[in-house]
Amino acid sequence: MEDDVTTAALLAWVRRFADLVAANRDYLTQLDSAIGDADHGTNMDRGMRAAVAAVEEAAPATAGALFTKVGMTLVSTVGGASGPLFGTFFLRMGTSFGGAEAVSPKDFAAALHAGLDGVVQRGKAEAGDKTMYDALAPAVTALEQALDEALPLPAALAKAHAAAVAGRDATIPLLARKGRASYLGQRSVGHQDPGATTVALLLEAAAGTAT
Amino acid sequence: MEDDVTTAALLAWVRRFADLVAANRDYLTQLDSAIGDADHGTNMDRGMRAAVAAVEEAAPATAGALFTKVGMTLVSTVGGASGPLFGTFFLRMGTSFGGAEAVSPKDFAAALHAGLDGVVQRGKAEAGDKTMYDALAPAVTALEQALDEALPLPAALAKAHAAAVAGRDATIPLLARKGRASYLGQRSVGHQDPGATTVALLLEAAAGTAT
Amino acid sequence: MKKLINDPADVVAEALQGFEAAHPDLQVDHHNKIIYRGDAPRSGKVGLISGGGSGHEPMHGGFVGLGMLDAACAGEIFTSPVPDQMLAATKLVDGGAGVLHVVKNYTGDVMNFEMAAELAAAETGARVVSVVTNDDVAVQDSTWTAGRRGVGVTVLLEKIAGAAAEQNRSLDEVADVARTVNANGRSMGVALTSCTVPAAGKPTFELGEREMELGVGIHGEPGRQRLPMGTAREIAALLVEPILADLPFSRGDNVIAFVNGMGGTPLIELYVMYNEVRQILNGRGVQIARSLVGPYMTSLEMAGASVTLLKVDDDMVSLWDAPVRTPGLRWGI
Amino acid sequence: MKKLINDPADVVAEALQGFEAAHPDLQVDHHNKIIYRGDAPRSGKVGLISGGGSGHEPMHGGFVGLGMLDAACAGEIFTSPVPDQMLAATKLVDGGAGVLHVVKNYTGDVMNFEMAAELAAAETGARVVSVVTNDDVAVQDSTWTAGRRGVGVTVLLEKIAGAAAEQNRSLDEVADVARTVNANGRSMGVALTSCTVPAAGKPTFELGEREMELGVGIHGEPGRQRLPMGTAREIAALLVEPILADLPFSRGDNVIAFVNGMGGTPLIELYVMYNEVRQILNGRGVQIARSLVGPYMTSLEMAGASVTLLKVDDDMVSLWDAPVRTPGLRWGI
Ligand SMILES: Nc1ncnc2c1ncn2[C@@H]1O[C@H](COP(=O)(O)OP(=O)(O)O)[C@@H](O)[C@H]1O
Ligand SMILES: Nc1ncnc2c1ncn2[C@@H]1O[C@H](COP(=O)(O)OP(=O)(O)O)[C@@H](O)[C@H]1O
Ligand SMILES: [Mg+2]
Ligand SMILES: [Mg+2]
Ligand SMILES: [Mg+2]
Ligand SMILES: [Mg+2]
Repeated sequence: MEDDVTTAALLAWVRRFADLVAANRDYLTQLDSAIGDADHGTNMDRGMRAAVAAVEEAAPATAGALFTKVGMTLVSTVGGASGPLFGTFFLRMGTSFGGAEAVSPKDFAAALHAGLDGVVQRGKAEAGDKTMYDALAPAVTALEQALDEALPLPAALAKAHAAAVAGRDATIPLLARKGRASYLGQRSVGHQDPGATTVALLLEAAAGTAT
Repeated sequence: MEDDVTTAALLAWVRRFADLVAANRDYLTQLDSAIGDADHGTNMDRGMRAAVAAVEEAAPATAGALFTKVGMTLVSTVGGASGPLFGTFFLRMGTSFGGAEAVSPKDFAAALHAGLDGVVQRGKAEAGDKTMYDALAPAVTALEQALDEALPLPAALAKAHAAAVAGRDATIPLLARKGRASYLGQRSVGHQDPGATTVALLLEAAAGTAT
Repeated sequence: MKKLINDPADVVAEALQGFEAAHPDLQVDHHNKIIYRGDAPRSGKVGLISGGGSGHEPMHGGFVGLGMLDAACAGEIFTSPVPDQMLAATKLVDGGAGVLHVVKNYTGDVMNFEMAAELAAAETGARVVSVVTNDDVAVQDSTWTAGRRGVGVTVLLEKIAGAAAEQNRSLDEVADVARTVNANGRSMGVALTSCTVPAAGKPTFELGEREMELGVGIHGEPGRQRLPMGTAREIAALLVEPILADLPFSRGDNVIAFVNGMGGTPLIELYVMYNEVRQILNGRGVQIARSLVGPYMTSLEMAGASVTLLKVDDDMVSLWDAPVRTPGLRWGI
Repeated sequence: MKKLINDPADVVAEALQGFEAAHPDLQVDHHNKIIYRGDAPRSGKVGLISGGGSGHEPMHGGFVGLGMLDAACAGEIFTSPVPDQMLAATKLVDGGAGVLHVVKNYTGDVMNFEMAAELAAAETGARVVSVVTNDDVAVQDSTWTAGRRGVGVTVLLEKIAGAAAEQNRSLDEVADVARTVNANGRSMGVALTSCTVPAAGKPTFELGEREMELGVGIHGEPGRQRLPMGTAREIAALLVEPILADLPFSRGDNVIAFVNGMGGTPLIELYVMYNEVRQILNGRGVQIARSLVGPYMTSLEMAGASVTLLKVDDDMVSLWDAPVRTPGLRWGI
């Protein structure tokens, strides 16, 4: 079907995400200095560079193989909290795609949702805990709604990106209840969550790719 | 004889020296930071406080006993280079006075000279090495000359003080060849020697007392 | 940032090379960034592994050796190692009696060790038990936080559980000792300066010339509150009182008192701090059975110190006294 | 200035109280500020004493114990102790076989130990021999200076001569070993930051954000030259090359390689430095027989490191390997 998402497009998304992480590396680490331990940008950049190298070498034919490779590489190279979390996210996307040759927009949204579920299982985060969840969950919901409203994927991803950005910004006033930032209690209020910021970059990459 | 130096006057000199050291403590340490290890003021202040306390307790009757006590106390409380050096200086003055009841200006000059000799024996410094010697030696010479010219002690001590100040200032352009400052080689040039500065205070106290 | 390093990205790998050369009796797996005992695995002996972000040296790699850890996984600076490393370490030290994972309670460490345990269960027959340390009283333990951080008690636990394993106690027994140590230990720290993560290039936080960060984390996470700088006496009270109140420790208790340096604070100051801590404990009738003073769990060049008190019984004291031969702690052999 | 202290004037006295409480097997004479072995004097054994300004911990007090020093005199921070202390220490450790004074070559230390030896000769029958260490190649040894400073070699000498004394070698033999160690050892250090003497309250010197002080002294004395900050690789070469050229060390020589931390530099960086030092030595065919990496001779919170190379023969290596039981160095017991 013509509006199927090609593996090439998905690979382009992963590449674009890696580029955005690299470009925002110091910014992400800066955010993590305020309420964490000053390594989030370094961690994600190290991991996404390795992921891109790995998929370029393996040249996976299917979406399933692609995201499984990305997820495994993140788990094996990132460490910290974001390694298992972003790693699990991509691994679950891979499982969701399975061996399928073709990926429809709905398949893509379903995979994203499966990734979100993986993050929740791993990290037990709930809405408002001031984590990556607070950017990812609204993005998934927005994507699903837009597709239900029969919007084309690019428009739907634009809405998902907008939702992730809104969710990211909404973490600023929150009091952290998960992760390192939770040690700060009240002092975590007023700072933007690094992981949520990375999720916004992930959706920015998706919206930017699907055009 | 009426122009004899009383033990009380000598004690007043020691006290005044201690006060000047206390007042210049941080300045002396500052000088030692530049070409040494930032402790000369602290060392001399600790020692002179102890010396004053010791002579107040012992209330020595003779000049000999007074300076022996000051010297012993400095040796036992100062440490570093200045402990043995200033300690020996006062010890030798004490020995020079011996058990004498009366101290004439000439006796005083002779004792000062004996103290200088002690410093040289202990530290092997020569003129121009950029040490306390470079303030002390000219002061002793100036005192002896002034007394030979039959000047009264106060005037003679004023000249000795002037010579010590000149000697102190003359250490600035010198390249250190003794003590910690000698490690600096050329980099010691341009800095005033801490020990020479303390010697100038010693003579300032003498000139200020003998009036 | 001024550090004795080359490329920030190479610090951990190069430090491991230096470590290997300096400690010929230990082995280093450079690919997996694991330091392990030359005689591992020892059949019949429970394997003890730990690991965490680097920058806390000598913890954990400096605690590998007879009577303490069998292997330690080195993560990037302040970043938990990855499951692959813990899995490889588990395989290296499994002598058939099972493997104990000593995990400090940080979201990243817990999740990575969890994944490693899942993988170990799937890939090998090895029985793995994890004990998580969470002794930092600066963090309130509630469902509203990730729970208390694992800090100073981890060092004492690795020594005491390591001695138990060296006696060939069973995995359940060693895990029991480990849990008892964690349950009876409390810690709190203070920072006088920040640390600088090499890859970040600038201090993690800023402190004024007259400020200190009370309850700071070992990764330079901001602490409980920022206070005006105090004397050693005042600071010792700010650290010890919350610890005493928390367990609580009471008159007649025997403790191991541990004054830990954060990295940038000279030893002479740690002895001044220990002198204050000991006087507070004397005043409360808390008996110091053993003590440890020095930089054992550091945060790069951060200036500051932490205090850990561990309530001990005779078994724990004799395990503490048992011979240990590691680069970081050594006695009796 | 932010330090974990109370009154700057009390730092040394309070640290000694903390030290005494932390190390029950050692004795402390608080009046004379002496740390000494609980079993001193040992009849028939040469007594080894050293001492110097405080602020270099664990040196010297942390090296008192079986197989190393019998007593150490603690001066004020960066200020040599006074003759009364050394005299008292000499009396404490004299077991009839004589006493060796280990003196670092600084005008103050040398003069105070000299006076102490004079007093000991007058007051007691004790035979005293002094060995002065002067291994710092940063200072040119000439009649134009006070001579080279005693630095890292002092630590190695105290261990090796201490082991010789523990074997009940005679005073002349022990002094001989000590002189041989000093003659075969060379050192050089670098500072990345200054230290702050508590009583002074501000840094002894100022270094720019991109500067380092090459050849710095352990009291924060300015060094040979101020250079732009370099990588660990470049700095290791700047330290090792002058050392190698000076003795000189040559292909096939066996050495003890010692990378010392100045106090404020984290252990992970010292391992990175050691990794560079070892590679330079490998390249020259200089064999590393033994190594020591850590903060053993510090300068308060100064960031930086020093490298010491000691050319050793088999006797020195076996003396190095002999059991030692001190707070700062311990193995074999
Ligand atoms: N339990 C959790 N669930 C979901 N996300 C989490 C959780 N804990 C932490 N995070 C995310 O991880 C981010 C921090 O990642 P990172 O700094 O790389 O790891 P670490 O905190 O171990 O240094 C936080 O900003 C937050 O978004
Ligand atoms: N060999 C010497 N002869 C005479 N005076 C000396 C000698 N060495 C050092 N001094 C004096 O001692 C002063 C330093 O004293 P101080 O700082 O108290 O001792 P230290 O150098 O041990 O820290 C120098 O400024 C110098 O005047
Ligand atoms: Mg982080
Ligand atoms: Mg000085
Ligand atoms: Mg981290
Ligand atoms: Mg001094």
